[in-house]
Amino acid sequence: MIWQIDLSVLTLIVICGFATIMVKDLLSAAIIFGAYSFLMCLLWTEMGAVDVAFTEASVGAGVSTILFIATAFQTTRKVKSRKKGRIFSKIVGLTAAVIMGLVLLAAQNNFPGFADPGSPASLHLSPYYITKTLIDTAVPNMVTSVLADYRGFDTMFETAVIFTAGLAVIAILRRVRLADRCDLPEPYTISAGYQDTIIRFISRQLVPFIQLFALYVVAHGHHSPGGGFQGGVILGASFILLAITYDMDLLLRRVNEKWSVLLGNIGVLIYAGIGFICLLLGANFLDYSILHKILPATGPVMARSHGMLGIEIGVAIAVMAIVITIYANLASHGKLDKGL
Amino acid sequence: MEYLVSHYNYWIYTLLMMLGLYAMLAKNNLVKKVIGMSIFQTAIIVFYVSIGAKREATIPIIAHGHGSDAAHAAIDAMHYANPLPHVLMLTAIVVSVGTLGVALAICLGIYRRYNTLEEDEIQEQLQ
Amino acid sequence: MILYKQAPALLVIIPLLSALVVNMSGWFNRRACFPIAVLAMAATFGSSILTLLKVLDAGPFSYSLGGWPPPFGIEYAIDYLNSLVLVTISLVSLLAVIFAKLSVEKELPEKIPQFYTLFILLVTGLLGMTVTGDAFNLYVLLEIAALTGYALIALGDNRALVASFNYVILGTIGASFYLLGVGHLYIMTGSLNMGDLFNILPTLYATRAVFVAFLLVLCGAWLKMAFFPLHTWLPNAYAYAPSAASCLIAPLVTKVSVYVMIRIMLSVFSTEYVFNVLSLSGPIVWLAVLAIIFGSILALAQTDLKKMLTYLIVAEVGYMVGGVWLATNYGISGAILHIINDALMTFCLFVFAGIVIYKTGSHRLADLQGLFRKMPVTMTAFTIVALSMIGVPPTAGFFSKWYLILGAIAGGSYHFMAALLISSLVNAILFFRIFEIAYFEPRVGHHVEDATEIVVSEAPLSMLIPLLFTALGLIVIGLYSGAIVTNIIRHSVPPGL
Amino acid sequence: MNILIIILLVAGVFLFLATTIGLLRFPDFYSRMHAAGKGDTLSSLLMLLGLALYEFHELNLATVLVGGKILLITVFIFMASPTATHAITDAGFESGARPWQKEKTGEGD
Repeated sequence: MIWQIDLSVLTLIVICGFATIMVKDLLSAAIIFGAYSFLMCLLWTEMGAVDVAFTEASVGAGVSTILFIATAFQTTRKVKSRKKGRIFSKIVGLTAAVIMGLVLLAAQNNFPGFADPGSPASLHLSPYYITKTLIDTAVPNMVTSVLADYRGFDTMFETAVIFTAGLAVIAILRRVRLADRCDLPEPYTISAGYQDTIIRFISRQLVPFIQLFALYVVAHGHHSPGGGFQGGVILGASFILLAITYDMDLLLRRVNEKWSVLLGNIGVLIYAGIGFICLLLGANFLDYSILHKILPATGPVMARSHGMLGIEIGVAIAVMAIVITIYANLASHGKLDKGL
Repeated sequence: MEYLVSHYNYWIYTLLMMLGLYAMLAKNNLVKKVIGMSIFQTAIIVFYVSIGAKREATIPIIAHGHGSDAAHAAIDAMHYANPLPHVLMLTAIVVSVGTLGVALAICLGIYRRYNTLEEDEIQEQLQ
Repeated sequence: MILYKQAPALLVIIPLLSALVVNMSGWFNRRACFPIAVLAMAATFGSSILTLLKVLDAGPFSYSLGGWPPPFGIEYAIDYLNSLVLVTISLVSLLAVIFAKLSVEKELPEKIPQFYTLFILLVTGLLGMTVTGDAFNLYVLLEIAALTGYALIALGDNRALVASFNYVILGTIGASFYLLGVGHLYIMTGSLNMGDLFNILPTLYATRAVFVAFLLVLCGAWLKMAFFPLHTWLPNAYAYAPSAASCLIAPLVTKVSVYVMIRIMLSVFSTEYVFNVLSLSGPIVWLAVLAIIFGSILALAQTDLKKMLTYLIVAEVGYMVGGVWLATNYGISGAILHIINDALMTFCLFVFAGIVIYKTGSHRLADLQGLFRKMPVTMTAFTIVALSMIGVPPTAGFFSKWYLILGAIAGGSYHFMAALLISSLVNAILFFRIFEIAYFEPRVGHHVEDATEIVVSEAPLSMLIPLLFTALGLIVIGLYSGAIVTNIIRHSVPPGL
Repeated sequence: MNILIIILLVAGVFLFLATTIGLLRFPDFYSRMHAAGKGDTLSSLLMLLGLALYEFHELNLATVLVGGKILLITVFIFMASPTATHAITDAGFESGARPWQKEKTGEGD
């Protein structure tokens, strides 16, 4: 924890934030937002939150940016500048922001100092997790053990949120009938894909390694930063890379729409199903320790570890499938035939 | 100086939140509003992660946790950062990317029907 | 026995698993979606009844998920208040899914599986928000309910997308405020469990950070429930949503947010803090008065049936928020009773609007002419709901209003009482105007631009059943509201008021 | 050993600085991409090598694993970064960015 680094990164973050809001081109805004996310990721690594930083790197800087870019390509890059008008909403926005800022500042006198080891948050619940994680679950990465076990119920719904988002995107955008298709000129449809041998060759070589790395992240989440969510996003991103360098058809030949939604479904089902098996075996929902009754040669502690691995795999499958689904729908205006 | 060092990142998260809120309410372009929403949510994540930071503590992964006898070694809670806010923020990041996807999908849907992303032009067409 | 023991977990797991099953079966056979959804909602209703019985039997209890004791793990805290709200939610969603069948087939023929999946996920989110005892878990479930809500609203007609976008922006601000408030509580106490917070907080009542935390959580809940100055997203979003979706969203989402507010006020903070340490009651009751009057007057100005109903929701939210902040025993009881009554009444009104749209294809008030002749059963049920909304004695609406007025008198807030009476008067004018149109004006030929004459006749059975059931339910609850208050609600109001 | 590491890191930082200056000061799209592509790749390579050497300082399983991972990252960057530069430059060419020429001043972007 070096506060000089912290402060300079934070300053850069604020500059990036202002630039994202001010710039008049959505593509630039998306790219600056990617830089903003990377700086965030740096900040969090510096604060010791490696798992959060990893997630932000894969989600904020990776997937969010590509979703923004897909939207900008399918709509328009230009942001029209308004010299007059909208004074009312500007005043509303400014007042709301200033009031909120003042209220939040007013509270900060009472906060414990930044990174204070004696703050209530460091003394009340967290020592239990830090000291008990190895004894209770045999997982050295506390973030994984709290995420998947102590607070596993939150994580189940987190997966359900992602699944919901995928379904929502399908429900809003997917166009099945031809009559639904819009008459708008479609600005940046690249029908045959972007033909470039170098890019195609390199990304074809890289994709297997990216996927291998994603599997490593999922499997090694117990011992190092990472886990189902980050691994799933990286897996999804590898497919998106294929879709960008080749074309949408190639992606959909490998993971078609039905299968990607079903995979998302199966991922959540693995999670909820493991919890439900615990319930059937007589313990509370998501109490993995009871799984030692059906897993061979494991005690209750190792059963928790294995249960967590199981749900991480479920999360990875669900997240991968849903990221692909959201991208495919956004990038092709819901037609899933061609697109970015 | 002491106060500055112990509170600066609370101020900066407040600044980011104000920025995001202003963009969400005042910007005319829908995608800009969505970007404001993302900034707003990341600002909250900065706040939570700041709660979890601890001076002279390392990342929340127990070193040498592989061996079987490691479980019996005494672990001092002061040596590791607080894992709970990190867990909460993993969930919050996931939620924010879900919201982002849905919001962008709605933007695309609006563009498909009104052929613009500017709020005032949409309002004109609605009249 | 395992059912009885695990009923609280099943409440959330059954809908979650069945949403997945509905989605999967939807890709193979979309006809299968509806029966599975009905079965799931019925099972959920069953387990909510089991939970209520268990509470009545043995008092409040807690269920720790993952087997971790609270505050380390996540806990479900079930008491009198939320078991009652759970039964209401699951009952309304069961009836709404029955209603949805024909409406969805007509309005969204291609998106049937997605509709049912999102529908059940929304119910999951609402049930989870109600039952949970963990402040952060509530946020995650709030977001599930919100995301499904955005999608379901966006499925409506063209204007729905814009309304939904506004809802996304304001809903996200609301949820983020809630999350930030929880963060403030966490930095001050280090805990996330509601019961644990309740025990730690009293020593911190004097600090400004806890006050800001309370304000943030309150503002978040208000944005979600569309309390008066923050209501701007609601009318368009609910009016342009598909009718099957608005039947579920309109009665439940705002009520559950009111419940969340009560929950935070009573079981994270305490009445001592909320009413005595802070002196916010006066201004908030005034805001509620404004909400009631504003909502009623704007409802009177509408020419669109669904728009009118949405402004009535804004007024009703004013009833409940005002009732809670009266800081009297009767006021809180009245507000809790009104959550249930209003959920049923709003459901009934939106089902009526759905039937009218299904049958006539229009939602303008002027197009209701002659409907008494054409669909007598529907209109009879509608009459009962209207009387309940106005507050005529044997119906449920009367009793909750009665408790609210008693609370206003006990708290000395006569302006709130006046607002309630004015709102009743406005409701009377509003509904009698509809009766006048529907009863006395003959049904002249249809819309000019309509080429094919639509034969308006009695609504189909699957739509009538929920309508009639709720209308009867309103009378039954009205008759038994004394029993409900003394046996259930009285226990959930903290002593000392 | 330490001196080598320091030299690698300082060289990396210097090249990064040069890249940034080039990105800001060069007259047109292509020369800027040239600065960004080459300088960026080489400087991250140098710095990562320095870090890997630092990890190999004492040899045991853990440090070898970490150092090996850093070396793998360099391989990855060596493949991905030039490809990205190529993609951007090609896209600029497709969309008609004209190279800067000495005679016609002010022609570039």
